[in-house]
Amino acid sequence: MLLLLFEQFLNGLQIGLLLFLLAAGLTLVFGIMDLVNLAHGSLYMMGAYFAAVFTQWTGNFFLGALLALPAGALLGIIVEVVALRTLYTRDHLDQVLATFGLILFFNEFARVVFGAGGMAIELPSWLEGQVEIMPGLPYPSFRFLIIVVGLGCAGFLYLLVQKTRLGMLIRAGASNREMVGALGIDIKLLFTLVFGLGSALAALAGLMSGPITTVQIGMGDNILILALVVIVIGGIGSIRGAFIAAVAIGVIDTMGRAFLPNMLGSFLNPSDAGTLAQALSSMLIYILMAAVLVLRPAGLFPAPGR
Amino acid sequence: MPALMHKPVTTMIAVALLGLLALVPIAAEAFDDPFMLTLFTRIVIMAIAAVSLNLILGYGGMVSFGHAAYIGIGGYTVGILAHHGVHAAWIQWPLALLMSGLTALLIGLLSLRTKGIFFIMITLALAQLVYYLGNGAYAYGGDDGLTILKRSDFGGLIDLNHRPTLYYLCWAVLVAALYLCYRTVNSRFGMVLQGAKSNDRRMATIGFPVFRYRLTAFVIAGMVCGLAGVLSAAFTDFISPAMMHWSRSGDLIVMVVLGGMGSLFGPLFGTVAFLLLEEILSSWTEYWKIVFGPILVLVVIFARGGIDGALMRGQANILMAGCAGFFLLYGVHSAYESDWLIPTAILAAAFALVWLAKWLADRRASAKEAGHV
Amino acid sequence: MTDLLTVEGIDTFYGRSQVLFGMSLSIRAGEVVTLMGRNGMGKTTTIRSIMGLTPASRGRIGFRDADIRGLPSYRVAKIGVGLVPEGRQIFPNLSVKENLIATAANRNGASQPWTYERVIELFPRLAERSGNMGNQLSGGEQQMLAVGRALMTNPHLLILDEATEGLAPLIRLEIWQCLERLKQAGQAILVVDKNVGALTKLADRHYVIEKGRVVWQGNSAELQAAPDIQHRYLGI
Amino acid sequence: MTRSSFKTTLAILAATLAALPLAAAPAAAQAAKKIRIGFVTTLSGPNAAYGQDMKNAFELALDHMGRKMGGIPVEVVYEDDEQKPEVGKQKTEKLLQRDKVDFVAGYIWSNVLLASYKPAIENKTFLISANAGPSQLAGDQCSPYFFAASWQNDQNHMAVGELLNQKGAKKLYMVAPNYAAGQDATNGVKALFKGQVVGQDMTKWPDQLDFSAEISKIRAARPDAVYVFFPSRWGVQFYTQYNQAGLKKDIPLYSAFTVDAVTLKLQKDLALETYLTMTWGTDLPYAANQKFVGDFRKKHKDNPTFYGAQSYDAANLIASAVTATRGNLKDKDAVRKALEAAKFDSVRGPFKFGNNHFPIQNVYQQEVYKTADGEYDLRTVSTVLTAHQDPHAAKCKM
Repeated sequence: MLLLLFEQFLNGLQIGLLLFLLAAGLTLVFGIMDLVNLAHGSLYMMGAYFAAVFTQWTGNFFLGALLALPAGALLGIIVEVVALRTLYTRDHLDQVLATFGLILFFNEFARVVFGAGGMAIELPSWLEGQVEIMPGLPYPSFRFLIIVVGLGCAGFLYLLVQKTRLGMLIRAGASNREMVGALGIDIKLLFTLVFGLGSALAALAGLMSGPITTVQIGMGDNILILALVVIVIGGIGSIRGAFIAAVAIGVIDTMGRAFLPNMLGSFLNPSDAGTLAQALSSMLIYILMAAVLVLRPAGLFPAPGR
Repeated sequence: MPALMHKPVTTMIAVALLGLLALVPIAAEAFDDPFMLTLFTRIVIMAIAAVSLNLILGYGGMVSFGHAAYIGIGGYTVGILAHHGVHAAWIQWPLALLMSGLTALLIGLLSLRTKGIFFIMITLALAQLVYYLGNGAYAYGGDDGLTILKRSDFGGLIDLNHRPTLYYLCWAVLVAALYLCYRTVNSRFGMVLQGAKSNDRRMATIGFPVFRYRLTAFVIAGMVCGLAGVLSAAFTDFISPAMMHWSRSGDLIVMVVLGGMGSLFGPLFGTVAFLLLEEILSSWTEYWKIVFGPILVLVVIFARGGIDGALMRGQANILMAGCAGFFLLYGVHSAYESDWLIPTAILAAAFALVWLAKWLADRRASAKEAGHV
Repeated sequence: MTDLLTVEGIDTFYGRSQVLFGMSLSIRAGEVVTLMGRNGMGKTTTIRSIMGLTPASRGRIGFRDADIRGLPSYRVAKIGVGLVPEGRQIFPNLSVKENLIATAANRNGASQPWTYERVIELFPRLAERSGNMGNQLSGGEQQMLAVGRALMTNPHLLILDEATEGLAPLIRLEIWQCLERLKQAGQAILVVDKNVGALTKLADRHYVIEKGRVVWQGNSAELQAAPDIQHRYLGI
Repeated sequence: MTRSSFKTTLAILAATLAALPLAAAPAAAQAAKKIRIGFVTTLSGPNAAYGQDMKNAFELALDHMGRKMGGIPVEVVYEDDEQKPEVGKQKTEKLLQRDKVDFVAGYIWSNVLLASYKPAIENKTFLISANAGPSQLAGDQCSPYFFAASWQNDQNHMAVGELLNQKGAKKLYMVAPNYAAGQDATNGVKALFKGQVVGQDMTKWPDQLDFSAEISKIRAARPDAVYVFFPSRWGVQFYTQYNQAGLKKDIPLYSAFTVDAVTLKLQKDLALETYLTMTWGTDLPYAANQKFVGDFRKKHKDNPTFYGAQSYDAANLIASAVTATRGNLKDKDAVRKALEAAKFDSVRGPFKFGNNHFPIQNVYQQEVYKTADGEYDLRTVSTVLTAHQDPHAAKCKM
């Protein structure tokens, strides 16, 4: 039982870290540029497609991933320069409308270019297997890799944002972009770079989730809502908040699915418990978000200066 | 009448549009095209929902990302009652309004303390709960939905099975919703609402209970939208959780923003443009979204404030050019399908529009010259 | 043409309303110049126009032989204009040290550029707060930080907009003393302030503006000799 | 608009106007009588591949008939339901009201079909489902104007239950999405399975992407067999994750609708050695099937899916009724009788309708194998249920 509990915790952690990869880019772009980018999910999808194509082309998942990241960043930069740059000063809803248009475009675009059937990302065989984390607990190698990459990425982002000059400028830009410009920093370029970074993170999330969830048209649409939930719970613009919220959501959602039926079964009759547990576990994330927002209307870690 | 007076162009076009909408059943009869009536019934119902959303979104600054939930609540109330053999509209309709009002009250109580994106997301979360409730309601079909075998019964007064009757009922509700919105916005209540949108703290210090005002508006909007749900149930004879999915709420926001939020007729323009474009583009190609998506982006970039904004600022030339481009595509497309008369007429119309757009642009340019020198 | 900055007849609009009507001024290297006038007369707008934050729509703004009107603000800053803005605008989510080094650069090619250590030396108070976040500082500390932040870009011209507004007299004095030291070091400064007493001691020349144009200019002695100007345009 | 772009527009306009008569000419000549069929399926979004497959198969059937039914030319209007019930309904109404079709066919999804059902029935237009077979329509909501050329939802799942018995499974773990078809699926299996269900998870629908929690529970429960129902991409996801967890070699996987020609391109090895049931397979030895599969492969360089096979049957079913009534589609009773007789060569071999207009047919066990050229395909192993009728037929008063 304890082993199962631990295994389910790992499952939750892994889902949470995958969500974090997606949410980090979103919160960076939202928090710093004040841009609601619904097309973040499309960049996630395109990143996954890039990885699938490049993996097929090079025959190696890691080479494919290595190519997909700059491709994702480049695509993001193109989108930013062509469509989104003019929208920074606009109302959030204008941004919603425009990026909604981009979602429609990218979904059809992917269908035209990559076909309707979806793609699989082939993993090297050692990643298809399991690693024995503890005696009696084999864990899928690739999921373990997700945990490693997720934690690594969180560390990288922490160092980048907290310890480098670029990170200082990013944070400064988040609180007062006009002043950053008046001190001699090309804010347009900075924003384009940040958007590229966010897109690369989205692509990373896409290519890490591709091998377990397959690469499909519209794969970014539903998960985008989850990522929005994460950044709202965490507090807009806060990488730390996004990390904590993502892991919390991953773990709570997984634990709910894993143990709610049994828990409810102990004081309800089985069929009622089943129905209730299913309904509850579907709603759990939303209940969590509603509760957090009722208690803390600006999320757990509201960024200062906003 | 401040909200109407300063933009007569919009009002004229909107009244003309409402008039045209009133003629739809006659046109459908004349052209022997009953589908036209079906299409426009859906458009009118969605327009009611969009108008209700605009009341809180456009005027109150409350971006509800869960507005489709009320369509669902209204529809489900009717559907569930019908499922249990209660068909009397006198019971169904008020109860549906009550239910959607209560839901709005609950959602509003929980969400109105938050602002901005947080408000957007909490309304989404609460609407998702309603969605999953519908999904899990196996007694009423779960995600398969529920077929309504018999439409609401007005005791012989109004026959909802008669399609033009149903259409005119929807049309009347739309006009009533617009009127309600107009009256609300221009009342003291509406002024406070709009004042709170730009600066809620000031309104609060002046002594207005902003929260209560907002909650009231939220509930009114929910009830009007619930009515749209009731009409939708009557029109489609079918309810399913799909009508409450978050993407439907997103569509509603898109319609309002496309048309121009915070303008009385914006949502009407937006809904008509959105659904007509969808219908027409999708009849040309399965890849229609590859055209539709960029159109939305272009509208945002070039027509600030949506269609209504463009009209108001006298950017009629941009709209005209847009329409002309559309007609041009339409003409070329239909040239492959029907004989010469129709495409020629369409292309001639496109030509006329381009000319008109140019004329308007020139006039605007010369007016600008005159004004600045 | 030994002028560092030349502003010639600029018009600036906020939306449809015009704020500057043919505003002109000039600053030579090493000079301290003030811009005075009542509230709402266009002082801050002049500075925003120079910085490219609110671009002027007509006229010429020259800086070291380059025409900078219409350049984005970061280009103006890069040419060597350092801004200490109205309201200080410290980055609240950066520490004191980060505020100073985030945008640091050696723009005038000084052989002994401003460094973190030198700024701390200038404002010893900041040393003890170096780990604090920008929003945890007092108003005076924020003002010092803002001056330090601008100095860290090693500008040819330092612009201070209402640098002493709302500060305690002692802190004010400290700021004036600091400006005095900068002047001695040959730093060109444009000051916007209302404190005529302190400014006549510090500055070489003065511009008085009303309704978006210069109505009086002269040196400190001339200004002190013209109480009617002070009274009419500055409300003293 | 600048002057030059205005001139360009003018030039384009002029050119188009000049080209019009040329483009319009071929459309002018139109024949008098036609059989019109509306076909509603999903042609956009993540599941567009299935709609395309259905369209391809339907077109192939028309090609095989020389695009004529009983000597009368056929015209088909395809519509995209976007997998949304209200869009499907609107498209159906467009077909009924504007295109005035004689038959509507297609429909992948139960909820789209259920939304579109009433308008078609009330219009007294025959509705032929080429995939969805919800229990409501097989039971108390059955209609003289509705026919399912596919199956009733429960049939394939019941076959899994029977297959589990045949393989001697005693302890079963079930996972299916938490929606109506998922409920039908688990109930279908339970209807015939004689062993014990040791665990059952209903996953969040439609946005659950990750099944790690469920898979961990399966591992902990140690069942003899696992049954899953996950159509289209969810099937790929589950199979991938089940394999990555290393369970595939330990606990045999049973499923229905989870592997098809589209998902197989992604599932590949993962689908080997799993137990599947279906009412049709590419290798069924009937002449009609061989012709269909052979020509489909030739034309599209690909295997048809069961969605396609059912669409092919739907086309032939309609053709049989048109032929039998000699094109007199006004006589609804005669058309119905002809449809009920189902006098066509089904790709599934023995095929007849029960009282509720759902097929009475065989259900086969299928398995995935690797072909000589390294591709993957499904083949039929055995007949699990013979001439099977769904359990809801009794509730239909027809």
